[in-house]
Amino acid sequence: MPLLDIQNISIRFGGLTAVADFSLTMGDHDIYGLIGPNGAGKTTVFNMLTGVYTPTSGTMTFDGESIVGLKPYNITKKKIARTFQNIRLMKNLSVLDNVKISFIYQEKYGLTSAILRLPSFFHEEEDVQKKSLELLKVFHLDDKKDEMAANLPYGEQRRLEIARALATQPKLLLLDEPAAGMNPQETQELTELIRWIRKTFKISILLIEHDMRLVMSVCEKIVVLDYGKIIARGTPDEIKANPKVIEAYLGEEAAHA
Amino acid sequence: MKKLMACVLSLALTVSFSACQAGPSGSSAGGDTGASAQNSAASGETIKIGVVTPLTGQTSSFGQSAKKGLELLEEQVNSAGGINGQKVDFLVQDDEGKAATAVTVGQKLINSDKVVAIVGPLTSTCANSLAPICQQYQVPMVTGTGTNTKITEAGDFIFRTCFIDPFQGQVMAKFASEDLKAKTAAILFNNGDDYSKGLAEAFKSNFTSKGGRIVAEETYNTGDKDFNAQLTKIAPKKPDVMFLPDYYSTVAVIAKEARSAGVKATFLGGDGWDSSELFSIGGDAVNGVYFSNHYAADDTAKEVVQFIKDYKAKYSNTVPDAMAALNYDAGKVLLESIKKAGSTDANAIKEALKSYDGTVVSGHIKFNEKRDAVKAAVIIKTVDGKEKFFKKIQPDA
Amino acid sequence: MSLVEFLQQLINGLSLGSVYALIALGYTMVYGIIGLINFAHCDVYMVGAYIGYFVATDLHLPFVPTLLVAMLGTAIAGVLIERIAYKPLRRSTNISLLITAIGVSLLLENGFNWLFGGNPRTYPHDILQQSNVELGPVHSDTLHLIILGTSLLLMILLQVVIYRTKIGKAMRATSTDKDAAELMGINVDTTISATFAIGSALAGAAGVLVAILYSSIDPYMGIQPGIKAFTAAVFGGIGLIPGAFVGGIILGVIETFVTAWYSQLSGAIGFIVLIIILIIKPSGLLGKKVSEKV
Amino acid sequence: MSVSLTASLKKLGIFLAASVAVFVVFTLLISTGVINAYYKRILMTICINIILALSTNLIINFTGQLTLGHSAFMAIGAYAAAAISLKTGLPFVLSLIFGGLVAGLFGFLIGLPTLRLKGDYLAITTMGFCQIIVVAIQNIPQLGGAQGLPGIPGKTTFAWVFFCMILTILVLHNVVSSKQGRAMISVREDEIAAEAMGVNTTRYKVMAFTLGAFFAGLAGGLYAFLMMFIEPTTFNYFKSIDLVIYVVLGGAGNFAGCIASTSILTFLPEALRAFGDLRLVIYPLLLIIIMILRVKNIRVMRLVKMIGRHKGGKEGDSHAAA
Repeated sequence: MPLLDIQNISIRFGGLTAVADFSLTMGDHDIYGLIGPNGAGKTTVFNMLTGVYTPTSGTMTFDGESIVGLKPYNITKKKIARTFQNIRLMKNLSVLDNVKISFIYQEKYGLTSAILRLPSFFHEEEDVQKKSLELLKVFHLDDKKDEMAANLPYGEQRRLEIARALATQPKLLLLDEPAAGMNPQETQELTELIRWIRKTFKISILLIEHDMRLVMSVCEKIVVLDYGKIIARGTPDEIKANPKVIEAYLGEEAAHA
Repeated sequence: MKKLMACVLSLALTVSFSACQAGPSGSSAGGDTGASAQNSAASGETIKIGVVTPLTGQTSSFGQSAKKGLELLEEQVNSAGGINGQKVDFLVQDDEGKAATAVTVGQKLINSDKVVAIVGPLTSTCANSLAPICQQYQVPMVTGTGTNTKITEAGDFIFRTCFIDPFQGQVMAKFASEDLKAKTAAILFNNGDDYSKGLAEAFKSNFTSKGGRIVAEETYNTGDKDFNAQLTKIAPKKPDVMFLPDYYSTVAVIAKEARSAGVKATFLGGDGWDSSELFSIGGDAVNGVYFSNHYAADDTAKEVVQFIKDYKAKYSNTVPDAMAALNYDAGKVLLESIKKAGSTDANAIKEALKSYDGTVVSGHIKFNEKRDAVKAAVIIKTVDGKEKFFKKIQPDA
Repeated sequence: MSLVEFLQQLINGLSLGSVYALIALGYTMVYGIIGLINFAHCDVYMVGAYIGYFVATDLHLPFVPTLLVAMLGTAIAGVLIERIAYKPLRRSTNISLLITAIGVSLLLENGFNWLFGGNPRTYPHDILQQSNVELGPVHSDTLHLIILGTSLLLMILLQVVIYRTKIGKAMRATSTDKDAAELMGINVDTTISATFAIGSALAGAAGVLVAILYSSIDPYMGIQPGIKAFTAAVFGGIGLIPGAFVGGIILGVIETFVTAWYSQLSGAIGFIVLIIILIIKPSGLLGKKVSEKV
Repeated sequence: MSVSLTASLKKLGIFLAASVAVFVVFTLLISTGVINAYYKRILMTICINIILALSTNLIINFTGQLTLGHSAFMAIGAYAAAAISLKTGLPFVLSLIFGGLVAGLFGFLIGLPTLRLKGDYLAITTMGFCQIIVVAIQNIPQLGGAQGLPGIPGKTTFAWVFFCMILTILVLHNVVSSKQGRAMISVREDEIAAEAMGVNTTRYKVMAFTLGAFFAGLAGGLYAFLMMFIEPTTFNYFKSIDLVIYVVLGGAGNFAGCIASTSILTFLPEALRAFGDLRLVIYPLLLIIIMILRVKNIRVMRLVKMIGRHKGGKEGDSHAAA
């Protein structure tokens, strides 16, 4: 049984069909890439997958259960996590608190325990504190745990966003242009990081990215979207050789690659 | 940890800051009062009387009149040598027309300024809220305009020199059915105002018990200026009379709109109608109206004539309105009782008030066992832009 | 309810609604451009009525000059308020601006109460001759028709200003993105001042017209119509000029009919309707759903 | 932030000891007459306003939902507590709790549909709700209608308001420093991101609203038994606006600031009373000036922070490279 099975999802906004008949199947520990020119509908696919939009038609099953029509927070509970194209950290909160947000749904104690400070409160809070710090350590952010997220440099904000997404304990991680705005060295580090995340956390990753070097080097399979439709899918080498892709999107960049 | 400590600290600091203010602002409280107290002879002791009335906010116009009435009284009494050889000092405080503020300033007067008695509060709401406090501290309180029945129920230190809401409603209902021979009536009142609602309820029950029929009962809310929806509904029911228990600035607008909506009924009202501005706002629509009042400005009784003369002299020819007269009366009843008691002891004043029997601007006043004034009402008819005395109605024994 | 009564109530509703619409236009315009609930708008309306009062009683000017002087006066007042109180806070949170606007509102109300006393003043309503207009079995009067006409005219005029003129283009640009507008060479300060000037002039005109209609003024006269007009603006979709007009008219009509049916509700009905509408359509009647870009 | 049991207990102990100390000092000052009944009443009003402000603070500053109708819950609490005490003779403390619970229930019922509205739309809706409650009470003769409800026993004492305030501080402090509080803050910061991290934002918005309503109801009950007479217009949206002013001046999500600003702003009108009618002109003038200065001050702070960040950023970069 595949981890993620998307069959023919479409979405229309008014008269405009933003994404049509999108299908994708992912297994455990896959890293797939989703590429395409600006406005092709890549982020819209993410938004449907995470419940921000509900597809007009089509089915999406994750881990054997349908996730169509679920609220975003319920999809997170089903173990799909995401980052955002335009970083959406809690800017006025500390780095540590940003990660702790992701544990809220996993903590079981109720309002009464919180108000009366029952033992369960202390146990779970301690646990969350520990887990959050561990995660930050992995991402080399532990020495900045008390800094305000807004004050982090750009590359670290991206890293923190990934750490925060991982804290929700996903089986599938959706990364929306994680390399945007990074310099080549940072992108290189990111490439390593993505591979390392898959290995360490044993999860699948779906990646939207414009940086072809990154996509080609980490993704096992690539899906190409243009005007809301899939125009090609295959391994990086197949995609590189696909004339349709080159025509629609890669064109000159492929020449450079 | 730090946060919680900061909470405690900031609380302690701000509160002690407020406590430190106690001294100076407590002693400078007389700032509001008229200059008359100072320029009269400096005899040692003064009798401090608190006045609680709205000087700001949406009822401030009534409070300003009340203040003028009482300042006139203060001047008159002090130039005549004061009470029991002591000067009188009215300490006027603004209650903003709000219940909570009335209590706060009331306590300031009672606890910080140590007044011997309080005149006011002006509105029923404020009087209702301050009454239990005055009772608690055993400070006599005389309201000249708080017409809500429940005010004096707070205890035996609470007095009222005006009539209560039900009385005016009853007077007008009786007048409508007996004098005007009205069979049907419409009522349009302010649902959010205690005074308006109180009068309307009393009118309704009395009018129906006299065999009349209420054909329409409509309401509006404070601040409304457009009554066409209600009036359009009332007009086809052709009531003989329409009872409008509210203040002049509102009823004048209602009267105008009612006439253009085709309401032909005779308008009836309460003491809130009494104002010289009534005609300038309402124009022709407010002629031929009957309303109950405490006194008539064209009354020839010597108290009325004298009061109007003095008031005009002091305030550049302004004609006093009911608020000025009623609060003047409340102050006067209180001062005469203090004089009679011969001391400023609260219990002595209370007893003197209980047995008060005298004539003031708004007529003869005696308190009943509920400490409400028993006095006659007058019916005023408006003719050609003027208020004319029409009839006096004695209270039922 | 007979047909005649129904028609008369409809006319009553339209009349009341046109008053709301007239005040709501200025509210919504300021909101549309700078996103501020200008709580002081209804007090600028009061200031306009007072200016009109003094001009008409002390200078004995006729109606049109009175109206123009009041509009000029409130335009200046509006610009001053913006420059002194709002401008320093332009880049801070909405809620800080809201508090400041409330401060300005209280300042104007209490300031006028302190300066001119709380007594209602009779408005010189004879500067505009009013007469009843019979339309078959139903009736209205000239003043209501003038107010309805004025608000309709002003709505169209505002649309023209905002969509057909240079300053309108600057306003729209400022409303979309202040910084970008600045970079494109638009003088944001001037544009916002112009917005306040126009919005406040509208309030001034409304103040004079409504004061003539209801014959008296006092320092707190703006509170209730202000709330109603604001409700109307939100009802129609705040920030949209036609929304203010449509919202005002519909609110007036609904209020009138509900009041005629059960007047006990009159104080709350506007809000009840508003809440129902917003729950069904969270951005108001004419408002478009704006979904945040994710 | 420490989450251990012992540290937490120690903290609680110190806070309670400090509170009791403050209480003892004030009780002494009151009993010796240094604080007379007038100042005592202002003190009690301050405590009640602090409860109201902190509950508003939870909704506005922590959860980021602008409400202009919080006084409606105060009204509901006041009337519920007073009415049940008058009708059934329920003991004072139970009446207070009853008032809070009824208000909380209303908070829940109102919050559920309205909290999906945002910003100004939520503001006007809550304001409308407040007006509806006031008009509703005016139309219920059993509650005294527009004429008000007199004859409420004066059972609220300084000890009651003080310890109810301490209780409110403790409970709300515990809430905001728990996962529930973090969830509320995440709603304020970025609703979409919060949902993506598994936070059921509606649930926490309604929770904040309900809790806030409960404490406002509690404050309402205390107010009713202090005033002995209540009437509906006391609780109109002007009161709600006062509360918003308290919490905005208190600073974002800040307990101490909120308490300080509430105390000062409650006392300010009394201090200004010597100015007569002019005080109502001075008050808004001060408000505007404070708002402007506050922004200026924040800008200065931001500049300082920016310089600090510049330094910190450099260190961070070098570390990341290492």
